[in-house]
Amino acid sequence: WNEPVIHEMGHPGRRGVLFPQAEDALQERIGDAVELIPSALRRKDKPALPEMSEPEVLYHYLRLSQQTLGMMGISLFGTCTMKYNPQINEALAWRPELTELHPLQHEDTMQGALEIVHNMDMILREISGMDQFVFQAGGGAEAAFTSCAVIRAYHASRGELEQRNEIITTIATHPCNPSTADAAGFKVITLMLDENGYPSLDSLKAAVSDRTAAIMVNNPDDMGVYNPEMKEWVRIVHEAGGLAFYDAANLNGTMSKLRAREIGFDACMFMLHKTFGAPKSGVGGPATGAYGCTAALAPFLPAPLVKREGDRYRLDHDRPQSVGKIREFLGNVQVVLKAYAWARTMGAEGIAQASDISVLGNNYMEKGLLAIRGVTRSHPDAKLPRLEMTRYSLETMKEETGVNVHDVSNRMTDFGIDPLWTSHEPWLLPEPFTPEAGEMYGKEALDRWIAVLARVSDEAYSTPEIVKNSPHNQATHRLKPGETDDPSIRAMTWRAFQKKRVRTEGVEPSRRTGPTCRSA
Amino acid sequence: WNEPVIHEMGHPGRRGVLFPQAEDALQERIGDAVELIPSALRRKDKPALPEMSEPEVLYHYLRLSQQTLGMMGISLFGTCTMKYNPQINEALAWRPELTELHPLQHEDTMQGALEIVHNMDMILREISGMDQFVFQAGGGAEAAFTSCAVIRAYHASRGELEQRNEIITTIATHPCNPSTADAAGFKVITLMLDENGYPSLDSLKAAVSDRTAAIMVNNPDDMGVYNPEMKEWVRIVHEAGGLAFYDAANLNGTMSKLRAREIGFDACMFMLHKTFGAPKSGVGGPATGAYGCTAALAPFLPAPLVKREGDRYRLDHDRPQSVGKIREFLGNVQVVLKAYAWARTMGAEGIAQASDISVLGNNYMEKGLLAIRGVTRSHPDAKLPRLEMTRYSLETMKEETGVNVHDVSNRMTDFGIDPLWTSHEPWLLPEPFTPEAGEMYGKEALDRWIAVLARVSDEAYSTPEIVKNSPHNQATHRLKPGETDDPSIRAMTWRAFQKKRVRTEGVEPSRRTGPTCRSA
Amino acid sequence: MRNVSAHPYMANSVPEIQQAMLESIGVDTVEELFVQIPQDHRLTRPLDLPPALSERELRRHVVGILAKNSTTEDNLSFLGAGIWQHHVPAAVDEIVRRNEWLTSIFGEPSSDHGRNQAWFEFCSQLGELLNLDLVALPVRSWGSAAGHAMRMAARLTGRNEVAIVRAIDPQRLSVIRNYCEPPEMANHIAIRLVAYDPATGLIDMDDLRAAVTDRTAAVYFEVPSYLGVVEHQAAEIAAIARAAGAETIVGVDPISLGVLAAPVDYGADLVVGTIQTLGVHLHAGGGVGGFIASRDEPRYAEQYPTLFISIAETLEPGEHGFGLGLFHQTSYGLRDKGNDWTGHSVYMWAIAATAYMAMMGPQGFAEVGKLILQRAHHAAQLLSGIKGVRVTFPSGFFKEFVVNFDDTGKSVADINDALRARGIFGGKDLSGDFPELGQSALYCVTEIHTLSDIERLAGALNEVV
Amino acid sequence: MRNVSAHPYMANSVPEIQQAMLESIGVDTVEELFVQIPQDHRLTRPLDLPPALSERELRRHVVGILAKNSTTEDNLSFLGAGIWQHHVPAAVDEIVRRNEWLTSIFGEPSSDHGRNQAWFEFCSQLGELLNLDLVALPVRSWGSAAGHAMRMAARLTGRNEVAIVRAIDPQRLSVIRNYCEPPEMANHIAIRLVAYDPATGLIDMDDLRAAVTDRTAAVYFEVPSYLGVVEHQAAEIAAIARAAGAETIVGVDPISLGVLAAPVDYGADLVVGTIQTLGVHLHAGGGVGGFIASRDEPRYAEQYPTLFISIAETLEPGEHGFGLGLFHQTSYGLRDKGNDWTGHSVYMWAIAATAYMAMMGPQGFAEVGKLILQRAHHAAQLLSGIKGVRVTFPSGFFKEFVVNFDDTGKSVADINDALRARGIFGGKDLSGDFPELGQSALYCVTEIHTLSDIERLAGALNEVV
Repeated sequence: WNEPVIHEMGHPGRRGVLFPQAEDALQERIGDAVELIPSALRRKDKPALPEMSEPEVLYHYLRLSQQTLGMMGISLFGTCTMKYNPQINEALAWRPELTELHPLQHEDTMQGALEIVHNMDMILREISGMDQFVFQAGGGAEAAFTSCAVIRAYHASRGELEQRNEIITTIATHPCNPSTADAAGFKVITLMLDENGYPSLDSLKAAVSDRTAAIMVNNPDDMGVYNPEMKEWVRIVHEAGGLAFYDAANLNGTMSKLRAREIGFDACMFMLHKTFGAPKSGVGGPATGAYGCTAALAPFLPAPLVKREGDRYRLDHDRPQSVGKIREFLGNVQVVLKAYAWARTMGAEGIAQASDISVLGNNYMEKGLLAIRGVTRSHPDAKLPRLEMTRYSLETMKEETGVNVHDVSNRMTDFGIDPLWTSHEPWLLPEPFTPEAGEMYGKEALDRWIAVLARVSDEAYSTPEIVKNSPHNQATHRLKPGETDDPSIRAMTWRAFQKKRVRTEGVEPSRRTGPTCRSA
Repeated sequence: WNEPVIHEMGHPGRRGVLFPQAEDALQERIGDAVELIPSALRRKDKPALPEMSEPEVLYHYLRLSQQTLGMMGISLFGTCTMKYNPQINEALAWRPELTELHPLQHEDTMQGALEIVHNMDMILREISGMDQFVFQAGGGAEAAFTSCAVIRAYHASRGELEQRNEIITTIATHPCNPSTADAAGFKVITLMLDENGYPSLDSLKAAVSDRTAAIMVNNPDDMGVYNPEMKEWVRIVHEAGGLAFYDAANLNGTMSKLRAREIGFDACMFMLHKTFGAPKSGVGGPATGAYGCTAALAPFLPAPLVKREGDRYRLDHDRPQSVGKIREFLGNVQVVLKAYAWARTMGAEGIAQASDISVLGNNYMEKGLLAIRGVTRSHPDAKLPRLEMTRYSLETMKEETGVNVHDVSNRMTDFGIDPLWTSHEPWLLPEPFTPEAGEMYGKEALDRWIAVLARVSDEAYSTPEIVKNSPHNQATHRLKPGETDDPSIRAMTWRAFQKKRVRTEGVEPSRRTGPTCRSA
Repeated sequence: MRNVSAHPYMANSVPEIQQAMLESIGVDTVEELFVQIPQDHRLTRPLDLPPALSERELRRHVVGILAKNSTTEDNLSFLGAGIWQHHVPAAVDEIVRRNEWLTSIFGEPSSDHGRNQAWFEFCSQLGELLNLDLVALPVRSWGSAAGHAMRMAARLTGRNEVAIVRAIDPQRLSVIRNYCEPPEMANHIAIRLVAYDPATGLIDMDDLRAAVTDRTAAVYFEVPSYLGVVEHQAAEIAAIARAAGAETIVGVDPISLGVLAAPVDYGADLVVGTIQTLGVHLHAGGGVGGFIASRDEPRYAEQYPTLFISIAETLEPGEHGFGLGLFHQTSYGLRDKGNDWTGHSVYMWAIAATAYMAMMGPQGFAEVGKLILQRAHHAAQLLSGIKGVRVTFPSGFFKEFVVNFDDTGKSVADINDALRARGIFGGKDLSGDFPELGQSALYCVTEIHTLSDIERLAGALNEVV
Repeated sequence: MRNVSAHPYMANSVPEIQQAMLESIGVDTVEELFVQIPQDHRLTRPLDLPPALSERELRRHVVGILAKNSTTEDNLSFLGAGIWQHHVPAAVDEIVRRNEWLTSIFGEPSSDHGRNQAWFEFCSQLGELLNLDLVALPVRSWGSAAGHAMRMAARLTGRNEVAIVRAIDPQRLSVIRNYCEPPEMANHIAIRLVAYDPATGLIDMDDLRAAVTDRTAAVYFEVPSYLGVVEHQAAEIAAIARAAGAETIVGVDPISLGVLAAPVDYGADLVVGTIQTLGVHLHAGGGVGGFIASRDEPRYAEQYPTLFISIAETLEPGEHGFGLGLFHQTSYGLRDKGNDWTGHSVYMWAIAATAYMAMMGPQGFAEVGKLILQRAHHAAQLLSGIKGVRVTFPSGFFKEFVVNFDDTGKSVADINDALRARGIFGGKDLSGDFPELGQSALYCVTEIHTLSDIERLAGALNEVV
């Protein structure tokens, strides 16, 4: 690594972007701009930003982009369903017809945007069986929060909210569910897994009561296990007066095979930025958590909703029972467009096939991975095939060689393999990892992933220091442990870093490869 | 390097792009498509193209793009005037209003494109003093060929073409001038340089005669030397009945300082893809050689010309003395647009300053470079400052260490310095190199370029094998000498390679960095 | 699209490949891999979706739909009110669209190095604008940032009330209300709205003093306010909050910070705001994004619900890298025991914003701030000169200002319809959300509006009122 | 724009930096560095150019101008005649626009590795379509390729005549004429045009036999021809040329080569054509590009005026790279003694074309060829049914066909005006260049034209003729 931090670059006086001077007539009438600011609020100091020309900034960030492995090699990040992000979708979403559209424009001037949103709503209704979708949430967690807000409004409308203050989830359900439930004011009850890889029906029954507001569950969960008793779960919760929310983050394993509605769920959530092919942008977004629910819950949805009336689309703001806003405006409409484009390119058959291929790929990989020394599978007694991912453990390897899962992950990047996903907290299994084959990569890529892990396993058993000291071919080496957390050292800004430490640099040849310069 | 050649990738049956099936009604009426082809012309075999999914193709080429150093580091390629290629210009040129415009559309539907061309014509007229520009040539060499065609037509119109069959140029003028003159049917007389770095007036006088059709010259030339007698040259040629063409490839050193018209030239050529900020694309284009001439020569220009009539623009095809077409259609209009955008962003003052900065930068570098052991300058006795570039030699270094200019160039790439430009043939100076500072890069970048050459010089004198075996940090090593020319080995296609050789590959960790992953 | 073709997005959609994989596993059909899912969970018919399109058909279909939009590029727009038109340099778009980070996921600091550095530079540059050392990766919107900040304040103070200015974007307030939980919940945070002075748009200080008590976790106000006004009582407000033991949370539009004081310099404890104005397009509203920042004190740092990126030494002497900081306290680390929640946000806009800030530099922010002030004030003056048109708070605003049409006898809706017919998008209609302002609209004028644009607006308004 | 500001494109446009550099050199002013240039060469006033624009102003200015275009995206176009509408996959645009190769220059094989490999893959894939082992980097247009190929043939044979089909694009013919030098020049290559059969559009074989003599360096024809016809006498033509000791040069549109035979398979020696149809947009004509290919024999290889990229072993065992081949024989290597000349070409379109060919694969080319045939023939049939409209060569064409309007009593110009008013761009008017065809237009129908597009054209023509 020798790309400087941007604060180290530039020269006083350089400019990256210019603005026209105010027209003379305007200057004359208005005079000095600073006088227009109340004196107490005028800025006295000059922000210590770099001063750079446009190409200096451009190439700095182009170089940094090259030092980001991403999908340049092979990326099988579990629970994130690495999909191809079609370039046509980007090209369409970046057209000025959308980028330059203001969300407060009159409906007449945004019929195109509203049509896209409506069309996507209709597609998701068919995929889920729900009656209405809303796209305000800027990601899956915000959709889970939307769900909590709707659950609150539903029970409040029945006068039961004070009483129904518990939400039940499972330990293998994505953390956004318990955390949004907690932030929304609910108590969270988390069910643990039994030897089948999912919580027992009895544990659910023990948790459900007249305090139950809802369950929030993944299925399949983040370990690839499908709970075959889910219909019964929903029945039990409904019987107790609670609602059932289905976090369909792991839809890839089931899409077109089953629908939330038929299982009995009242609401569900899709991640348009993973399942529907829009980019994840470094788990970063802009993303979209599409939240859908039954007609019974629809009055509580965030407003406005896009409604079709004949050939025209309008925004329905008049929703007196609505929870209001989860996020400003209509959501990330450009992400909705990308997801719509993906769904239209795949079609029903393509979507069904994607699910087949994902599950096939995962089970194909399982055979290869379990043949590698030091690799075991979660819930070894649950023999049924996992769906689109499987949770593995390197516990054996760790015990036998001292090499842990992060060592392996770092070493794999030397072969162009984007780091594997381990697990969400808590690590139910020691040294876990969870690849997800998805439908994008070819068999050769899956074979290479397996072959690289096999080779790293060989290295762990023969020359473990190669693995422990990895990576060897990346833009940087591993960070010193603890530095990003220790209050006396951690520095979340350059300002903080300057205060906490001093560093030196010299003219040296570029030391080593960026991570992105190698092949799959 | 381990990115496979694309023919080694893919799997039978994979598809990267699909086409809709012909509509049923159409199928019924038309039947089998193959029947529509005369049987003798039907293709029997299947072309051996790779079969790949869209992401496989995309990421293959994204990885290859990362293995291209270009301007990712520092590129000071002499005579090519590496300029910033503004991103706004690319964004504008790639709008559908231009990419989807067919050049044979009715004029009424392409007023925008014609206006851009006309506006650029007017700007170039002011910069050169010429009376009309045409943009048909797809690069500088084609503009030189345009010049030759116009010279032919001019003399033919006077009945003198058979007699005036000689074109005079200088050895330091870009090779496109003598080569197009030759291809156009002229005899080429090349003047050599004297100790001032340019040919003597006497040598010109000796060459000029009633056989002289024209002179074609750079000024400054490709060694950065300005010929101060050029006005006299033009006078002498005119007196003899010849024309004078000015190849303004090296305009950066003189733009806004002087104009072809005032020197007396009848015609000139600008490279919009270098001088005017449009990208060079690997000396590849699409590019534009803008050819401009006096009103006297204008009747002979390639047709059509864009003419303004009031607020409307039209294509003037009715030009009976025109040489016709040099290249189909109107030229690379998108490149004209980029150049226009550049000129409008720079303005007269910016253009003048760019020239100042280029010449200042070159002379600044000269001081640093001549201080490096083993570096000398061409025409050491010609003491006047060079303009925007200077020709140097590593002859001393070669003699003292055995390290040649290609060794140095390769080694410099290890530091993120794009290879230096040596010289066009013939190498008037041994082991030449010709950096051009341009106006884009900052002083730090020039300093780094000098520092890297200084370091490589140190290496040459201390550990020459490091330089001779370089590069050490690039995507590949140097090619075996002669392999790309030897008829029994060279292979310009994968087909030819398959026939001439066999190769093997295996699963190995990515060996080394791509060239683009290092900083300036 | 013919069924027999492999799909371009799925390399394994070739029957022979699938067959080879099935054989490797030792099963006959893919269906056998789905035995986990009981039959009575299954959908018994294929999905009924519109027919699949080839890329060409898709392009034409979507371009055809998008053509029904009429945008701020084709029209002259004065809409702001939560998302604003500013110049976005083309280089910013080029950078943010790079496939490398578009398709990245969380990896290791070594493999994500470039993206992590870019994110760190976002936080660092925003920190310079804010004069604050602790800046988190962005959250999804200004409203989201404000909501999280109030929850942080409640946790920090152990109190359950917040005082919020009345002159706030109703959408943002609605988001905040959802963060503050309904009254039925045990941890409900009560919202006390503080009135504004009808003459100036500034905070009614008496009402503020009445609102701030020992139950107050935080006072929240914005500079400039939703109605455009630069709150010059800021230091006094912060002092009142501090005296009551409450946190001061200030919301800002960072494009103003080349000319307006950084909130910490008038007493802010937590600062939130938008990042959309830093190089992000409108995207039909999809351009919004928010930030949270504070002093670099553990007391604050420990309450953030966000992700952080810290610079750190690597195991190689002299080398630095960038990694997630304080990850363990998030919901990723502690599930429901973490601070609120985290998840997909708008981190691509952090890339846009860091490129934007680097291109702007200190001088760019100073110039754009001045130009906005000049243009907005000129527009306000020009509109004031139109019969029946009044600028409600005619001084001390930044880029937005309230225009009242009561004396024209026309509604904002009617006026905006007439303007739209002339290719102009008038200001946001405030009459529904702020009935006390009558028939008023919030006009936004920025650096992109030229003198002739402003004159064109004035001319058109002259015709239509 | 204020004069005092540094310019964003020039890092050294800061006075302090320039001063430091001047001091380093030891001169006082930049002007002193220009002493080489005599005063009487100087322009004595500043350039008089339009005022400099900021990026925002520029964007608005240019977008405003471009808005005056009305394109094949907004309209339904049937124009071809040298540059054609085909589907360009978005991934191709993404690849070709990468800044890395956009801004590259010729370096070393090691530093240009990725771009050189991409270029090699272009040549290699085109070679597969052509069944030829020697493919050069592209030249600037089909006309340029044809002109160079004829000069190569003249050098190869030592002869100075070429026989060229009459049914050729007049623009391309004009380019060729410029390459063949005027009659006054010593090396003039005389052009003998060969008539076409007025009934079929195919070459008049009697006229061909009369034209080909022992002075003939080459016979040049195209498949499909300018008038759209697939020349099925191709093998016979090549045999006639071969018998006379002449080279056979065939021009092709490579998008047809999934269904049409490769020219070498019916006797071509040199093959030229366009690369625009391989993933390049129209760009108002700036999308054109050409290629030259042949068998891999030194006799041919030594005559190319182009650059080549050869795969080669590197000094590292087992490793391969890519470098320029036969560079020395170009004008870069030998100035006027080289083969014709080389220079900036359209190598970016080689990047587009290689990505396009890889995405297409053999099946893509087969399908697109069939779809084009079906759609074009359907269109021809439908138009033939309109009263007064006749398809001149109704069978054996690929994607273009001649439509005659003589019986309508209307001119092509009038018809096209009427169509344009309905949002349709009619075919290229042939009446000026091919008076023998009467009021005819060349219609182009490709895979992008749907059944309803074709029906819309027919409906509109029904109304206007």
